[in-house]
Amino acid sequence: MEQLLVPMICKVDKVIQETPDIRTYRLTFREEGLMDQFSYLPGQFVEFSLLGSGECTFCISSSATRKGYFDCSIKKAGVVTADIHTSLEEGDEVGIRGPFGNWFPLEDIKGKNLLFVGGGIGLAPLRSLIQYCIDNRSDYKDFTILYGARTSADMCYKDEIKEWQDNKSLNVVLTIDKPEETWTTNVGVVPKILEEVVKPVIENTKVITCGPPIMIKYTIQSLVKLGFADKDIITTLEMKMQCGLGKCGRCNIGSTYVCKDGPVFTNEQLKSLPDEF
Amino acid sequence: MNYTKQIQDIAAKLFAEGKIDVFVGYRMNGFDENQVPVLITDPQDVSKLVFTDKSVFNLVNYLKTDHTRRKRVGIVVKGCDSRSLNLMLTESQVKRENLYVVGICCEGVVDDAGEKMQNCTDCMVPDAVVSDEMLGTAVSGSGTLTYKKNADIVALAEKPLTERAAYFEEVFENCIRCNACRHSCPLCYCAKCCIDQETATLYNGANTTSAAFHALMTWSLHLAGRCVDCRNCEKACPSHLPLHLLHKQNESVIYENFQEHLAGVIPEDRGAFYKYSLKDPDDFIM
Amino acid sequence: MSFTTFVTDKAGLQKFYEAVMASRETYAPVEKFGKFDFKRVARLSECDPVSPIAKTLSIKPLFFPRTAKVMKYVATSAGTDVSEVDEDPLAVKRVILGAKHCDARSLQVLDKVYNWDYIDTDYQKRRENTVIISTRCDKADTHCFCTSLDYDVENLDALDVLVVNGADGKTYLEARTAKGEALLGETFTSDAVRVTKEEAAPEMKKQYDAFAASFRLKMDYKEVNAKLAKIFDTPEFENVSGNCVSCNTCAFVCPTCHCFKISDEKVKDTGVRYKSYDSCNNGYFTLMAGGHNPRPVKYRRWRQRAMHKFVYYKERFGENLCVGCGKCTISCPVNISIFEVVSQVSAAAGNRQ
Amino acid sequence: MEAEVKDQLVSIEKPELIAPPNWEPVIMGILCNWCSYAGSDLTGTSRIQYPPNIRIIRVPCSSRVDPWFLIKSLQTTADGVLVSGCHPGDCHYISGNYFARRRFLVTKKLLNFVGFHENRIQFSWVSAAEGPKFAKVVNKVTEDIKKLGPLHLYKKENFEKK
Repeated sequence: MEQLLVPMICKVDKVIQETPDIRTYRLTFREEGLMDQFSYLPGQFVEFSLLGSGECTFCISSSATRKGYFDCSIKKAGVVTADIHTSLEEGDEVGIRGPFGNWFPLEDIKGKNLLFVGGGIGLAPLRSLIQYCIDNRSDYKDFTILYGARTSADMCYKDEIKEWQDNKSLNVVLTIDKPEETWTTNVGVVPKILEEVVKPVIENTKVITCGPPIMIKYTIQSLVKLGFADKDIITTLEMKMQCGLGKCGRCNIGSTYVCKDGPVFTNEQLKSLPDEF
Repeated sequence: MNYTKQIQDIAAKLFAEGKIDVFVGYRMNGFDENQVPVLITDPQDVSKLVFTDKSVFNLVNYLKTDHTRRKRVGIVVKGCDSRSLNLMLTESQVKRENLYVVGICCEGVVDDAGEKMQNCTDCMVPDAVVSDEMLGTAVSGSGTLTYKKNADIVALAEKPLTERAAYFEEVFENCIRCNACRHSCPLCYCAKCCIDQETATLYNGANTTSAAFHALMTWSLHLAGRCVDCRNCEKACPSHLPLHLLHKQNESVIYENFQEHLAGVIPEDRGAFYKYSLKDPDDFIM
Repeated sequence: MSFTTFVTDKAGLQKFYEAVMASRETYAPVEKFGKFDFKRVARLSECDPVSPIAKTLSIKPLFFPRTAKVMKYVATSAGTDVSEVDEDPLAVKRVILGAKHCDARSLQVLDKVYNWDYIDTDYQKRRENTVIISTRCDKADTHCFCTSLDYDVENLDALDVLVVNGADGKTYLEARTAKGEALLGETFTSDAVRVTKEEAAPEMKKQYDAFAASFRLKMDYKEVNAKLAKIFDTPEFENVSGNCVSCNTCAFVCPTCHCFKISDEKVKDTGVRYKSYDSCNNGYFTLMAGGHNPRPVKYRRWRQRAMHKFVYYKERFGENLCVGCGKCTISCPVNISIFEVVSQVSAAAGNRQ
Repeated sequence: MEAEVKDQLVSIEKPELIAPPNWEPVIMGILCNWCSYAGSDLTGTSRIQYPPNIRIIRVPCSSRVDPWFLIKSLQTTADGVLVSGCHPGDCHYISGNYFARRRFLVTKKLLNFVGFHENRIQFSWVSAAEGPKFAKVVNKVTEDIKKLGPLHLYKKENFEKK
């Protein structure tokens, strides 16, 4: 297995400072030809190693439909991510293993209305799917994105959100937790806006949600209250992982390996797991 | 040495008076004569408590766990345990008013093979130094304590440097870095140990000889002047490493050079490294 | 395919061991500080093939080393060079002497996790190249309960050669696999009676029955599996974990625990990535960078350990992740017995319903 | 020649311990800001030569030196360590070096106990006015460690079990 744990070297093409503590790294493989072989689906993750510091798990925040690169959005939270923020710049090299894990049920959501509910850095895995769906727009019906952040400065992908807002076929709703002078639209936590502003159609709709654990908890509660079926609520779980191969045992929840059977779960599946996430 | 009856009575009385929430003692493990520490919260379980010369483990360790934090605790301490309790009190890890301490005048405990443990034959403070209630008659007698230097230390110190280095290389090589020594030590209460830092420039958990050296040396130096020689670490070590050597070495240096008393013997005393004397040896410094 | 059984005496066995050591790379229990660990040996006098089970560490590190180098890298001005490490010293042809029955059994359990989905080729290679000579114990130790976790003792083929001290004073060497057969055929020098498995079976059975009768601990693991599966939320876990000091040593000595961590170490521009043991009893095991920890308190980690051993692994791979060797109980500084705890919890669960 | 070198090696005897030609020791010098660092400054400004083997780190006070620093430096690049502070009684923080003195003795004895030669861990008191003394100290430490040869015990860069 040791060779499965050896990463491939990637080059940082571009660093985008999304918010004060979130950066997006645009990566390509150093070796030519590998980028074309690197195929992944929205929702999968990679093991990202800053050589000399350590390895972390990040979801891929871009879609394979956009060729030639892939993105990882990284929030400064722990030891390695802090190192990444301070030392990793354009042109530097990182190690990548992956892609690992399962993906959003792309077949199931075809022909459905889609509602994306994201909070904070939780937009990263959703962005992968949003890009994928925008690139295959004709496969899907109504398309709503609800995104909340603590403050307007904490919103990531600001330029891209602007593009989405300009796109007439998308309905984008933004919210922040506390009122700000320059903020003209919604203020309030995501579940509240979901119930009061978005008022989603229940029939034929799939909800994809991701965010901090506490946000997911309350969002799922209000979605259930609104009448969504458990199988229509799709989320991605955050769990400590190290190998990504279903061996190291860190991501065990019951007999499930989040790195193999997840990280994308429907609420129905989540209910059958022991309450340890 | 058998204080089973007395401890059961004390625990029952404390529960009846509502003075404690949990009582930390020993019980039989149910199939041989070895004992298991037990945290009793239900007064009906008091009859499980025992205390004999098989009551080896230092219970002060449990004062740092979730099960006793912010609770009123009754605890049984032997001589060495009471010294570590004293240090825990001095270092503000537990509050004295939350504790009811049953001190034992300890005649020495025995290991798995039934022989008296080495630290007990060398014991200098057999009677509990902090207690609300003492059981048994004082073993140490009156008068000043005489320092008994550990025989293993003396034997090793006489060996030439190369032999000592080879011996310790073997010790560190056989360490499997489970960190059980640290976790079972009553005085290692840091929320995150400095050797667990996730920095690649240091060591990061790999089981190499140099990492074991790093971890054990750092650990023993953090316990220098604090180690009470309860041998919890040695009992926990799955490779049976002679960890006491490091601690006893530090203890003997401190005792012989600074004329300090043993760690934790005097209440409110923070140990040798928290004070100094103008007469400390200076000849090793240029 | 049927294999041969060699019948010999003590001296013949010694000679066989010596012949093995002379011709193969051999690992055997070596005593250090009163504890036996499997190390490379050259002479029979250095090791003890019948080391007491209570004092012997498991053979797991020979297949899943305590620390394995994953890769080495050097940062140069031209870029980063990643190189895989030199040849695996454990993947050469070798023989393990003095493994216990439970050790061999643990490999069978571990095979399941290493061979699902991504296949651990290093582990496989080590398994393939190793011939395990295992001595069946004559008597159970205080904490053993391997016979309770029922498996096919007569046909356990994770070991290659089984050594049994028959009740009739003879020593039986039974080949269990082609590898074992080959080793026996090549290196057995002294005179020995060669019989078939069936012919030796009565003596072997007699020894096994005497061995099985010496067990103090007996458990109905099916009942435990079923009961534990239903009681995730029982407060009993909180009670039984009270006296655990979270020292993690149980996981490090366990022959079946396979959790690991990946960590980097570097000096200047050169770094090494290691894969080394970790324990789910460790408070940081599931702690995430943001500060969220799914198992923040001791009893939850304890529950994970017990449930993983007796419920989750069984659900996923069809085996208990426990072989009943009692090593965790022996190593535990406070003598917590997993047998006792699991029985206690499932009994309490039974009472509750 | 080889045997001669070997005789001087008092740490664990292994063939690779024999110093390669032109080998120069690396000495970690941890100096207190108020006395020894100023003293080393004075050595420089008074143009007194001392061996360039020492790599100096400035700390606020000799009691800032955690024994851990010594272990870490011996395990990485250093072949020896020199810690230097103010003379007893001259500490800028009144009593820091008295506390440090106790720690140093215990650390030195412990490292010696597990197999490091006592000359690998050295201490000195050097005041801001003692430029020549600093040069003398560094000279002595360098000489001592040159005699001992490179340190191979528990080095991190081996990255091996041994």
